[in-house]
Amino acid sequence: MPDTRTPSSFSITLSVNGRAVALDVPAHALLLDVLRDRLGLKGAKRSCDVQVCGACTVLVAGAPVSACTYLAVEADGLDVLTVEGLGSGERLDPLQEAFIEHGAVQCGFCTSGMLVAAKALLAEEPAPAPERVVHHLRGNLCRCTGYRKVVEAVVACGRASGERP
Amino acid sequence: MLPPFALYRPSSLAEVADLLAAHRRDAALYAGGTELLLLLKEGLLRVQCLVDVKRVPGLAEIAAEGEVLRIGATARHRTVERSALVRARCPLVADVARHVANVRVRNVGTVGGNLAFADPHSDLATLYLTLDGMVRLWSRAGERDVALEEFLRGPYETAREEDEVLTAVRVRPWPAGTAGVYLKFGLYERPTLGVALAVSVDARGRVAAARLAVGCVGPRPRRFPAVEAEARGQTLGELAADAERLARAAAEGVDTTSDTHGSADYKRDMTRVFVRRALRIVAARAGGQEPHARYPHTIVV
Amino acid sequence: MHVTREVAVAAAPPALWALLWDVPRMVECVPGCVEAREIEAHRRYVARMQQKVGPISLSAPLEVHVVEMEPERRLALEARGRDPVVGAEITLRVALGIEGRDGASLLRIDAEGRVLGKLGALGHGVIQKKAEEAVDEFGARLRRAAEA
Amino acid sequence: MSAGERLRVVGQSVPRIDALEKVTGRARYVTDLELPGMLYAALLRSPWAHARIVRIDAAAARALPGVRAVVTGADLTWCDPYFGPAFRDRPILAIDVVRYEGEPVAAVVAEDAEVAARALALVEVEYEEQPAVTTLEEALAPGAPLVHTSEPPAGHFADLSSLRPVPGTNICHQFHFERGRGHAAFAEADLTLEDAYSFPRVQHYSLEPHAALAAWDDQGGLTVWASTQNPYSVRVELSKMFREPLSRVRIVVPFLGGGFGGKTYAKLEPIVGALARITDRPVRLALSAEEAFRTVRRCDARVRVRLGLRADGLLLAAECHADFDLGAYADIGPRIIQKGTYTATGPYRVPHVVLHSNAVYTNTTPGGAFRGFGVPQLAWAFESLLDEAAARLGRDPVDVRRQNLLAHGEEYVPGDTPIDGKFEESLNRAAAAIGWTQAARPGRGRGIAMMMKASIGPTVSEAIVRLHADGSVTVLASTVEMGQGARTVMAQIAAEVLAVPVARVTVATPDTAITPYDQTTSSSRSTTMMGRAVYEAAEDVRGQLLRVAAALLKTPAHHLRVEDGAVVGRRARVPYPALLQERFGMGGGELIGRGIVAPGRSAAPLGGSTPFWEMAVGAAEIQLDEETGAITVEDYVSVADVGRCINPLQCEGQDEGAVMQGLGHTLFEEMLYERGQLLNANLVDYRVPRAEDLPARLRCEFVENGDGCGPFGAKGAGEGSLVPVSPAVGNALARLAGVRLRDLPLTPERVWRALRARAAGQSQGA
Repeated sequence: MPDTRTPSSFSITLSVNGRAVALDVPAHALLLDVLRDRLGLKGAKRSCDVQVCGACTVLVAGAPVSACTYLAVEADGLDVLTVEGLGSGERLDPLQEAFIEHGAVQCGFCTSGMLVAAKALLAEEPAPAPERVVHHLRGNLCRCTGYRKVVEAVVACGRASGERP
Repeated sequence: MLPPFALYRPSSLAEVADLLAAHRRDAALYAGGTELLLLLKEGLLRVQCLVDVKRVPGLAEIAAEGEVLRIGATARHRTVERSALVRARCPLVADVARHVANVRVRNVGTVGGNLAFADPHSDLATLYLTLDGMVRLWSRAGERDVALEEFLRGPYETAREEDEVLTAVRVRPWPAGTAGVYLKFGLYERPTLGVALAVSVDARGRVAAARLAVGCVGPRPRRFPAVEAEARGQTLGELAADAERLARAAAEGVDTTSDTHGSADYKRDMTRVFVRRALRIVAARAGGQEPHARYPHTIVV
Repeated sequence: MHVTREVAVAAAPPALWALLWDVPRMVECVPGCVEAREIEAHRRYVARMQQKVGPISLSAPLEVHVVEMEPERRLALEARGRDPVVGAEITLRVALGIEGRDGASLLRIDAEGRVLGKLGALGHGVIQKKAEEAVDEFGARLRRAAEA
Repeated sequence: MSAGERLRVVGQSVPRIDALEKVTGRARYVTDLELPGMLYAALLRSPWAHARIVRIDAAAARALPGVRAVVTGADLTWCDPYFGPAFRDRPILAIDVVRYEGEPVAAVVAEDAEVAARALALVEVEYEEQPAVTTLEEALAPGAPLVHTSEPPAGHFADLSSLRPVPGTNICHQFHFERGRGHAAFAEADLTLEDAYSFPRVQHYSLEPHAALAAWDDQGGLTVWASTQNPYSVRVELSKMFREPLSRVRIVVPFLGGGFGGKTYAKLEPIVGALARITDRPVRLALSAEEAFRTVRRCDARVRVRLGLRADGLLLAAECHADFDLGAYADIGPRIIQKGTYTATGPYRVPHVVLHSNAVYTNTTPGGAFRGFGVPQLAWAFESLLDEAAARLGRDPVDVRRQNLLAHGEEYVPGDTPIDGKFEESLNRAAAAIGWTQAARPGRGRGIAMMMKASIGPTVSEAIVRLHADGSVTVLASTVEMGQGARTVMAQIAAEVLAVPVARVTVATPDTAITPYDQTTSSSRSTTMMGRAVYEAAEDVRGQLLRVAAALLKTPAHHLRVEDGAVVGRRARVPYPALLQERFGMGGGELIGRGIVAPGRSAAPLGGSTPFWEMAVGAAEIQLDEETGAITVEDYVSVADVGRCINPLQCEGQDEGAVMQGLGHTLFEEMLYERGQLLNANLVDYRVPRAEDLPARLRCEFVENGDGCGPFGAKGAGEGSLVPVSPAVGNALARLAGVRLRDLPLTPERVWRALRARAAGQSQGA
């Protein structure tokens, strides 16, 4: 709930990767800086800073947003998913495994955003065709892979999840 | 990062008006923020506070008012894309929403923000012109409806006064039996050119009404009444055959600007090319066929 | 940006020339100029310019230097300034040529300028359009002032 | 290791050893690092392309709470503030004069990034504009204003010791090379043709903008965590600037978020080193993407080529004159103009050659290394004109290329490495794969192009391999992991030689205090040169193991071999831990192997022979919308002669990425300047290739004849596939629509203008 003091700082509660976090944040705080500098979640990265490259993609209430241009206060009371919430060493998300298997990771700076964006797509369309993946990833830039293996990994992961009950 | 500001979250239009009156130029209206936050980040705009209109009830609603479809100013592009009502009344509005910027901007950006920012490259402004878009502006002094063509004055300039809030846009769905198309051509984040065309056919198979708008090439999108008039009365076959001539007429009348997206004369010739293509596609669609037109770096909706 | 225009003015060169040096009336003619003051006659002036490019308002103090002066025939000035809020450096070079034509004058305007910094880069296309409108407006206001 | 033995790990697409960290978001880049007491720096940049600094007033900025220092060029007298690998011409902060729009003029250091940004706006700088030159034409015009008025001191590279600036001009270096009878040979040519081409200013746009974090310790030692591709070159620069011995300057390089050459040689390390010294606290500077556009770019170029052929299609003579625009500071530009022009004639035999190139200063963002290193600029011109020559002779462009290819083992230039690839195999495979001999579908056009590039010589790579008491292995190598998969390749090489699983091999983070000397991670050299050093270091350890086992088993070492973490004889198997126990008489201890690869100087024109020739072929099938001029690549085949893929999936990733990066400068990318001001330094107006630009069919294939000087016959493959993209697409357009464009990128509007000019020409019966 917004703080009654001057409306330039707010007490917010975020559920980040399933963990409730209560924070006081200034109104102008960007979600990317709160995640990285306050919560130590360094997976999302700042690159283009103008909502084009997707390296800062996180999910808020299941929807991909550009954390670099999204006020932290807007996520109050909502679920935030970052790449750190996808899976870890012991139990990886099928997308993470598919990215490794298909060679869809090179420098890794765009990978967090790609994975989180693909996660949202598969939640909406379990087995997307390549054109659908390409359309969805229009806002995720990569300079290393040339995209082919990224699209293949997402399509393969979608098809595989289709087979799983 | 952003320069500091206060954030007000009024829950009524009256509260919004008070805040605008109190802070005047030091306040900026804020909904999705996809354009506003960039201006603040780049240091091009300095404000003391943002007035968040997302908690004003009803501003995000999409509802039918008789024949007209009202889209609330804070409706997000993603909501318009998925709205069954929009798909039922104006299917092209739903489909074009799917091609605005990228999925993240569509999840956050709003229809009202897009129109109020008046970027000459806006897809919505061009399309809504063919749906007789009417923008509703609210202020303490009352409400007024402004035709979209008058509302959009020039690059980033609209008829909105400092104390007014854009609360909704009303579009008039095309009559039954209307075929439409939106073509978007360009390499960059923002299109070099956008063409919206709707053609309604009467019982005798002749064009009853044509609505043609071209955007992105000049300071603001515009309709082409002269070309629309010439299309009226033609059969679909005649329309397809006459497409080049009509497109040439549109190109002669268009006001184009040179910028990093292309030179003025290139945009003029592209107006000719894509108006003709739009006419041919719509003529086919009105005849029940889908021409499967595919052109490099062009989105055909 | 770079704009050139020609304006026919129903006033003889001497009258037009005198108008050009009449600071208060020139403030009226130059779109976006909100104030101007003479520092050193025919040589140095200071002015303040305000322009709105969409939601962005530019406001900058300008130092104006007269770089060329041929009474009743030619005047060229350079102006420089900076808007610290928007972080824009502004430079202008305006050359005015007067040609007497049977009792009236033909005024040639050659305006060249740059807006450096973020606004100049991001607003590149818009600034050129605005400059053209401003020069046209300047010509119109000057003609009205000269013929009044 | 005899080459005949079946390879266990090399040649397999083992998963990247850094993949897990990267898919879980745990991988750390410089911009993610924090140190206790760390301050944040921000740079104030000049809006002018060329201006004298009259006055800087930082009082208000210094007074802002939280600001620890505001530094300008005048505050750097305590160190040598100039750096640069060829010329030490680049100041940490502008001193008296700014030479390009965006050049750093002042630095603010504050407790947090917000205060630093706010303080920047309070620094007042008065400039006096100077005449600027922002194009090659302006910079080379007689009497043009000079970007540098005095000649700066030479940098620290042996092969660049003979820098030849032209006094009184903006030319800071020239390269000239002739073979055979030069100009005279053109007299015997049956066909002579000539044309001029231009290559645009493009930016690397690594997803990670440059970043650096510096901290001085109490003993006067400096550590810099930097996003650099050559920590050892940066160490030399900082040692000279801060007058510290090399042993007290430490460069640590975590993962890079992409480099592509843009992170070679010193960039931010000098400024953060200086700021950390002034504030006596750790200082981190992370650039924005817009600032990266004002830090480095590819050197644009205009290239005039003249070809002389015999009627039967044989290449007789070639003349190339290239002017490279290095921007305001030379960086490694002087070596680029040499390397790019040296192989201007590509993989073809041309008996008579005259090559000349100039490195030219202009008042724009400094140019630097970018994948291809000058070769894309020359290949665009040469491969386009070669297609024109084939057309004039009425010959198939593939045949004309095949007929002129250098043969395996043939001498390219006296003193340099003979040709180490069977180039015809690559050409034939690419032509077959694109269906060259079958007609293309209507509206589709095909084009082909080749490239050849020398790598760096003289060159040095050193590695250490440590075999631990439990039989696991650590590789110490300074090769930087910037996405190309170098760590995985080094792990595979060590694992293969020592017969241990890749999972038991770790590759240390490059750290000049720990990992031994390596010249650079660039020029496609790491798999080959560092790979050989790791191979030799692992061989060293293997030899020690065999000697210990031979003594233990009283059998000659050559009767023994290593297998599954043990030394194996006819009747015995001794696991490594047991051998170490034997060697050290206790549970601890480790075997240390050393590998040094340094082919050194040679008579080759560039000072050292290329260790290998990088060669690739590109074949493109495009669709053209004749009305809009818009091109899409529908089918693309890249074939690279790589000797051996250590990791095939990673090689494919390199080439798919290279092709798409090449598509960038072919169809979309160009930094737009207007009278010295950069207009599109942001991703909204600078178009980087997206997923939707992926050709419907993209195939990257490899010729593996094991004929490279690298481990297991490998050669370098990091840059080749990028180069042929623009000439292949340009040739496809020419053959499809009869228009020869000479300036990249082939934007729709440029193609549209050429098509209209052609139509106008035809209508006048030209």
